[in-house]
Amino acid sequence: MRLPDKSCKIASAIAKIKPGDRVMIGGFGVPGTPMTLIQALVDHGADNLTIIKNDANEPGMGIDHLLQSGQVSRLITTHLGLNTHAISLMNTGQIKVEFNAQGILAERIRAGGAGIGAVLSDIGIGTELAMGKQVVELAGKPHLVETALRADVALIHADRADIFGNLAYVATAQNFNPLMAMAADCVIAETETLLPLGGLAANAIHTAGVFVDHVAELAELSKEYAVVQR
Amino acid sequence: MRLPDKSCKIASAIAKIKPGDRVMIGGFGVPGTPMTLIQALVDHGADNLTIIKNDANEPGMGIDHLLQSGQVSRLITTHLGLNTHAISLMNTGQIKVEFNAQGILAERIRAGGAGIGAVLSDIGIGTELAMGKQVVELAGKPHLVETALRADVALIHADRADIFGNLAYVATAQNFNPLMAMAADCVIAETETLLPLGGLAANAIHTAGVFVDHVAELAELSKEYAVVQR
Amino acid sequence: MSSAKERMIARAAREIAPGMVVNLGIGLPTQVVNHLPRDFPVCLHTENGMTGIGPTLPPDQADRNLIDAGGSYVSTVPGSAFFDSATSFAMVRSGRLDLTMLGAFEVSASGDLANWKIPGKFSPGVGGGVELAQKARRVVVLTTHTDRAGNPKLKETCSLPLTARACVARIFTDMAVIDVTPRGFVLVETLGGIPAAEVAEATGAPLLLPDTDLPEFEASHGR
Amino acid sequence: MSSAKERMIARAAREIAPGMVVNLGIGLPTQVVNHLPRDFPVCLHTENGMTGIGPTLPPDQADRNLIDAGGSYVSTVPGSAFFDSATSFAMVRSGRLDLTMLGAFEVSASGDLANWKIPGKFSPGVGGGVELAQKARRVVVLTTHTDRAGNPKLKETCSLPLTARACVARIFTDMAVIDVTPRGFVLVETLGGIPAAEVAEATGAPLLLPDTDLPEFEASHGR
Repeated sequence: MRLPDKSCKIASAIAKIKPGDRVMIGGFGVPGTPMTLIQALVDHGADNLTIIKNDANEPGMGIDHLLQSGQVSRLITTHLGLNTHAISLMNTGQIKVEFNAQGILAERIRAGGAGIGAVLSDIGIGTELAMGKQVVELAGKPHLVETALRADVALIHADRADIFGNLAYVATAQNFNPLMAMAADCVIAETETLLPLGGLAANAIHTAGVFVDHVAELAELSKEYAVVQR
Repeated sequence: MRLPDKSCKIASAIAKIKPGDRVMIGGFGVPGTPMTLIQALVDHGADNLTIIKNDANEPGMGIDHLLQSGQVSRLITTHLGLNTHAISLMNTGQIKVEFNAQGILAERIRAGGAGIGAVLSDIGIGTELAMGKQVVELAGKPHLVETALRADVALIHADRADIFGNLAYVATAQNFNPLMAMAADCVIAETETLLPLGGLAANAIHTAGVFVDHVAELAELSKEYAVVQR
Repeated sequence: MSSAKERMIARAAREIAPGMVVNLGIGLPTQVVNHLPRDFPVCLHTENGMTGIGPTLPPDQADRNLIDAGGSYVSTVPGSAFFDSATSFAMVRSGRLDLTMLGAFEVSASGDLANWKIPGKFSPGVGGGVELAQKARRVVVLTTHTDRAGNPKLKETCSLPLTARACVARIFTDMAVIDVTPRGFVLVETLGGIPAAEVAEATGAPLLLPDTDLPEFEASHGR
Repeated sequence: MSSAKERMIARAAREIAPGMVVNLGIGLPTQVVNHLPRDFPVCLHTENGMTGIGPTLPPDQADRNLIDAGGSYVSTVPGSAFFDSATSFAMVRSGRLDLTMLGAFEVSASGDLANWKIPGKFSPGVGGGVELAQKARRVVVLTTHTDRAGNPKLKETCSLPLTARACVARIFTDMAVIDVTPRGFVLVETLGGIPAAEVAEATGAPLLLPDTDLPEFEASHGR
């Protein structure tokens, strides 16, 4: 037995994204944001997208390119604080924004990846985050039904990968990537280094290749990956 | 800032277990079963315990010692197939056994560790596993409420650890250990090697030390850890 | 092992297509791996937390920390990955298993599977079987056609507690290959010259015949 | 920064006991770390996936992949660990955070916290604040006593959308340390000679005085 080769060209993987798709994108700030896959999605042009991402990066960076190009109709996120442009699009009604508590967004995505229908949580009870959500009593206490989130496509940034799609992340570039890499019908990973089978130690893999459909090595790291000068 | 030292003696950590406690014990078969902590719990003698463990090991090994000593009144598990002694105790009513689907047991423990009240799942719908469980409709489909499991104490086996309690596992000795290490009020880990702070690479830690209360290095590996001769 | 069982296992191996992620249940299914070509592109999953299972090893070569869900000592292949039990079943429930091969006590004509409990006789617990049966994209069963007393294991309805409902797509036995269809059991192939009528006789529910001639098993991996 | 704010931050640092796991919210709370002794035994958590935060670094020494939840470039200490966002909030919700220090727009006399939204003006999203406020074992707030217009931020009830109900245990301001108790706000300490009456005047709800003499802030970490 040998494991299949899932290495690919970025453009051909991104070409699978259709208008109206739900697209999960990893990253928390710059670390872990797949800048190159995002640029390829801008080039591809599919629009009316629902983007699921922790934050909206900063103006002129990361998913702000998709907001600038008008490809996004809906954003499921936790915080837009560093992107005034995204806040402006939200306030003028040009995109719909759904805010989630950060850990609940993580759990909803993980539930999608784990084939679980929903999680029951008391987070946000008594605040406007609870509005419109189904409530279930558990041991006499109200819990919110936080439904699983899945996507058509997930865009992932890894530090190292092998050609089967086993992935490893570094430092705080991990964040939402391992969760989203479980939760989409088509998972596309960019990696700073692509290794042959056996190049990653079996005990130090963060995302098992079984979850990953396509993996592409980055030819270079654009300046968007660099330390942000403020 | 420096991280606190949680290294301890096994007997003093195990002494915190009280009669009637719920105790999670890692392991799937031999790999990952904390044989030495189990022996210390036999020596300690606390009884009327509820044990939460994937399986009951084999006669004369692992948690079978706790069954032999009469310290267990209830077992929450997935499969007893290799332990005829455990099956006999169940059939004669000397212990109560609650069977869970294996992945649902994993999710219930993870939910306990994640501070989630329950997960909604369709696993077991239409079978006797669904009997007695609360049902919630989700998008028109029935789901079972699988409530979170937590324990008073979790007994964990790691391959390597540092003195803050960061843990790393090897091979299939991982199994339920990382989940249980999140889901108890007091988490006690035995480790084959105990390292100083910085001895584990920050990117290759399976269980963050924040979840772990006590960590003890094994002086030796008893024969129960060895390859089983069948 | 009888040669009929060996041929059944060899035939089942042909169910595995290149590139699949496959879980082989405890017992007969585990042996399917011995019939795959050495360089065949496939990823084997075991529910205790591993993808990329390599060949089983004798005790003197075994790693004490490396077993499959049945307790056999196994090995790695280049690209193997280890993970916890929650992640392992996340793969199963979220549809990342293309195929699972399971054993059976009974299979019904509507694809219900009973393979974990015989009340009063055998009740070791359900393990990972429910999730494999309910969530793998394709579920096939390997079983003797009848039990030791000669009673059919393929039945109109199951009498034993179910593992999962309407999950089985195909059954490999020591007599035949049988599909579960909306019309019930359909005979696909017979084993080494056994007449279709004899297979039907050993089956506890109506067995439909296909419109075309019945092929016989091929024992070799035909690729 | 005003010396009153510096003293508030230094005083808040004394809230951290040896061995604690602590999350310091964005803004003023982050600066508390500068007032801890170099060898102090504490584990700092950041919700984007790290325990064991070390000192912040200037851009020329920064690792592009290593930030805290506020976007500052930070460093590791021996024993740091990285993990995903689900694990990070598992720590928070399951009670492994001994203490969190948060900023505030408003705190009510029953401990309600509003710190994420000013309708029509400021609505960047709630981030990780809800879970920190609701689930850390102890929640303390660092805030100026009044807003820029001089209006009290400590009020009978909050008028802004809540982050979490009945969560705040103690408030550090540039005027005083105030506890939230079943009887409402209780003055614990005042800052550098400010009379209790002046603190009460700047507070939008009744401020109870303790039975004992009021101590003043000590700015140094008194251990």
